[in-house]
Amino acid sequence: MRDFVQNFPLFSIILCLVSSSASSLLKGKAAKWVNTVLICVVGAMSLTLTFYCLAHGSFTYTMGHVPAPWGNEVRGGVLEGAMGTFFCLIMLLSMTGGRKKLLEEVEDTKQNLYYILVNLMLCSLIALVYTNDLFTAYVFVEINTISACGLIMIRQNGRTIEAAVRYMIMSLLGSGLFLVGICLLYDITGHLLMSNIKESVQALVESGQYGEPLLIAIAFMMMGLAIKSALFPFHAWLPDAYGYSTISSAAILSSLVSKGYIFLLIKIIYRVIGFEVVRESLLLNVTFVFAGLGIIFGSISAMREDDIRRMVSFSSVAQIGYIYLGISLGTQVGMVAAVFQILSHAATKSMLFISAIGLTDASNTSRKFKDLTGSAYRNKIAGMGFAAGALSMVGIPLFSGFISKLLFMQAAVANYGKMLPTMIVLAISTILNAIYFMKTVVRIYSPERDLYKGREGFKVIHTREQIEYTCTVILFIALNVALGLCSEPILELIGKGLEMFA
Amino acid sequence: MKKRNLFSSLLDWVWESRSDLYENMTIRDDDEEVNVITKAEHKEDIEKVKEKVFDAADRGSFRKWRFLYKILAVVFAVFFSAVLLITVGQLPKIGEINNPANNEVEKRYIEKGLEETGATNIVAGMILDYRAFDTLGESHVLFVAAIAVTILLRLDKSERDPEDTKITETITEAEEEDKIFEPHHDAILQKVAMLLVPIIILFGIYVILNGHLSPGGGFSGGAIIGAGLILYLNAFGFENTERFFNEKVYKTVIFSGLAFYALAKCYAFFCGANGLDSHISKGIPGHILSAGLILPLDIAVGCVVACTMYAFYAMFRKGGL
Amino acid sequence: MNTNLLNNYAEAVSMIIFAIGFTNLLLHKNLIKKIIGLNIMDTAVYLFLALKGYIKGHVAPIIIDGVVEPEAYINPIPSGLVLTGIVVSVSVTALMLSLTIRLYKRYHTLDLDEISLRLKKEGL
Amino acid sequence: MCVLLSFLVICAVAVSFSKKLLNSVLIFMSYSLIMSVIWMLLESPDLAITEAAVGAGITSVLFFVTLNRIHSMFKDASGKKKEVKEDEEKKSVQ
Repeated sequence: MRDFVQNFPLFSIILCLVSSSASSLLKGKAAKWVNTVLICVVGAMSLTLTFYCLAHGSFTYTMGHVPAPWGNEVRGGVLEGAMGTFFCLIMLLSMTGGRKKLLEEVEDTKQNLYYILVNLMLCSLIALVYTNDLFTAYVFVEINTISACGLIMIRQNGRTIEAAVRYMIMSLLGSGLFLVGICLLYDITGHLLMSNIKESVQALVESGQYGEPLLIAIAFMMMGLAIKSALFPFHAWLPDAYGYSTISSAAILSSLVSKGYIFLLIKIIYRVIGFEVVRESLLLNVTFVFAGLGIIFGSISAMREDDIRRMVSFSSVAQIGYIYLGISLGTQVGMVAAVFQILSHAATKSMLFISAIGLTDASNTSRKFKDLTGSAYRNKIAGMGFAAGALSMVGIPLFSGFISKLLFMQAAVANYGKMLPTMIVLAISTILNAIYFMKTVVRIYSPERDLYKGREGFKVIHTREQIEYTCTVILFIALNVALGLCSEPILELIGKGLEMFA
Repeated sequence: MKKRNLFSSLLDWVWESRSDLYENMTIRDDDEEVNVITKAEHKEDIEKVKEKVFDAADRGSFRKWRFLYKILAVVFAVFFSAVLLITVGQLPKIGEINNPANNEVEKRYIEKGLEETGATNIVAGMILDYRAFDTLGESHVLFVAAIAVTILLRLDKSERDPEDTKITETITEAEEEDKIFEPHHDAILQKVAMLLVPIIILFGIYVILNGHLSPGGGFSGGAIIGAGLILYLNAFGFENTERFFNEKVYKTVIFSGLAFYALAKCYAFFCGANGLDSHISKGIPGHILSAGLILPLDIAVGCVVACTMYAFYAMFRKGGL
Repeated sequence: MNTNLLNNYAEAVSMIIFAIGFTNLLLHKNLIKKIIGLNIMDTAVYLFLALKGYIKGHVAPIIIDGVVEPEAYINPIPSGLVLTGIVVSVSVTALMLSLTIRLYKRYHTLDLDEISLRLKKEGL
Repeated sequence: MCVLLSFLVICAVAVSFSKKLLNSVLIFMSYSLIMSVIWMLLESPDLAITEAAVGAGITSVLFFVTLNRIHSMFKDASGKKKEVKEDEEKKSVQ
């Protein structure tokens, strides 16, 4: 008999599945409560699991009555538990922050369908975090893709549907490549479970057999996941998808979906192929180049943008570039930096989206910078949130962005060959970030001109009219500051988790 | 008729440049009313084509870019296939017993599969017992796709402002449009359907119930039943199917199937992982009532798949069940 | 170099089909054709995977007369995986087709580039 | 086996070059059927039965309905409608 806590991954996944199919029978309001309770329960379970793993170490949990190489398996560890908790937290905040918009933009009869999609999204994220089996990962990646597509097009205007089509095409390409990679790996190792594949891969590397298929398999899997998480040359679907969907979807997509894939990639690098093997191959250099280009390109595109939400979306491209940069530095420190950047970016980007919608609401739902002048005075709490997010993005101390930049610098110093380009890219992007985010902050805080006084839609939104929203933004700011101030224990946690991975 | 060689005629057929069959064939319209509607539609379409032609003038740079993109795509694809072919050359030979893929995992499935799952069909035993977690995910992929299609295509009586209804047509419009394609009590179709539908559905049920004994299983059987339902719908129209299949039935079936699946598997996983006895009897191999959970799970999946397939079709046709 | 290419001709064909589907996906302007290309790509991968399980001279993995020796049957794992994959691909196809219907209802064209061009003109 | 595989390649290429959407879908349907026969030859009857029911059956039906809904049953890929135009002209002459 195992400890009861070890059943929690199974319970959280099954709970998500059952509640999502039950929500199809419920009305919108009941589905909303089911969703909220579900996220809280799953988050609490993951938190318990984290503390359990800190005390007892990681464990594997067989899904069924047969042991490892025959049945499916789930693995729990510190990093998995922490990631699960964090994903639940961000999802809860994104949902509460965008609820008012959701009621406006989604038809009443389709409200419960939205919550079904969110539940399934949470299920797939949790499963991607915990799974120890490559094919299970593929199946849940598909659930993730389809529900993300649903989240994009729930607000049906032409733009979102076009974005959804583009998103689907790109991510189906990605999953096709990922599947080919899995097939090749299965062919040369004969296993699908991560730990078993790792043993055979090490045997193969030592004997020198099947060198090229192994390399190609790794390359395909990395490419597939890179396409899905919108690394630089494959980011065409991103701005439309983030920029025009309803705000909860945008926050969830930008902060969780792509992060789920990146977490899977990190898992594959550590637990399937082995960090050394990946480092020996030259693939990390390729991702390094694309990551660097992505950072610069994303920042430049964001600078040229005239639309606040598209600007935030393009800055996502740059931030994903940072994460890949950390991965492709090929050191333990770089990986820690990448994982911390996942957390920090998820917290910051969803906050930026949520506060951007508050600003546009106070300005006749126009997203143009011209109309946003002085909007921070019209909606004070949203202005505060946006300013905090912008400061964090630029890397001002006290906020989480600073710590992640610091970690990247440390990681770059540790890697001799890639130090100079990393430093240059970081410097350029910090300057660009500062330009476009500060420009926006100055714009929203510049005093109101009389021009807008009498115009329709430009209204002052008081805090008492939007209590749920205010609480969300305050929690977001608190989370961000907490990540920035208490980074030491979190970094320790990440380091421990990564050690348990290997 | 001029004599041409086989290749060029094949090419012609593929390119549709000229066809012996089409030229001598005319499609007779059987209903005058239908004709009027389609005529108007055609006019509208022609207008659109014209508009497109005028549009095309002011996008020269666009076309140039597209040409570049095409060349790049072809180069990329050729490079891609070359890499793949080289990889295939390095892979182990097909059909050899000593390949890495044929290892102890496969051996145990075959040797102990019957004993441990009770299913004669090893594939069914594998996907519903050893690797059941994948299959659980798979059935939810279908579910989430059904939900997404519902979001896109279901038309509700919406009370929203008119500028938003640009994209969603109204229910009446969709039904009008659907009537054009509805067969008007076609005698041949109805007779054939009368004959075929029971056979197809019976075959589907057979495939589901024998999933653990012979090829097939919940998914293929469900798809066959769904196909039978679609044929019935096509022959007899929506009025007839709505008598026994409406949205409420659909929702209930989907919910009960999926929830049963998830909870049953949760119980099995929980017992298995904690080393408890699950008290599910394996039965005598080869009998219909054997193989523990596999048969009920097959039935649940079969119902869900059949309903989902039918629902896809109905949503595509007129945006609602 | 290409030692096994002739032996693995079936795998090679599946990879060629994969590349054809991929090219279809990239090159065609028409959405329906893109979707068909996507399907072709998926099926090619499944063929590739199913070939992994095939063993010469062995029969389908359905136990006959209680013979349970691994020398009698083919590898059942790829079959199970492909079964899962087919379900995924049909659900994805249904979703893509419904997206196509909605797009066509809105813009009366199936060309994605033209749609984005129009979007720019509308200034949405 | 070889013959079937070459048919597969021919079908895949023909889908890409055929001009009418209906033809593409039909060719894709036959592609699925060939695929299911190949799976039969590879000793995986489970796959064969599923592919025949799903790939050649349900997927094609969904494609046909979609073509119907977007009025491009007889159009070619670029959206032009040759036959229909001719029909229109004939009708207008009459």
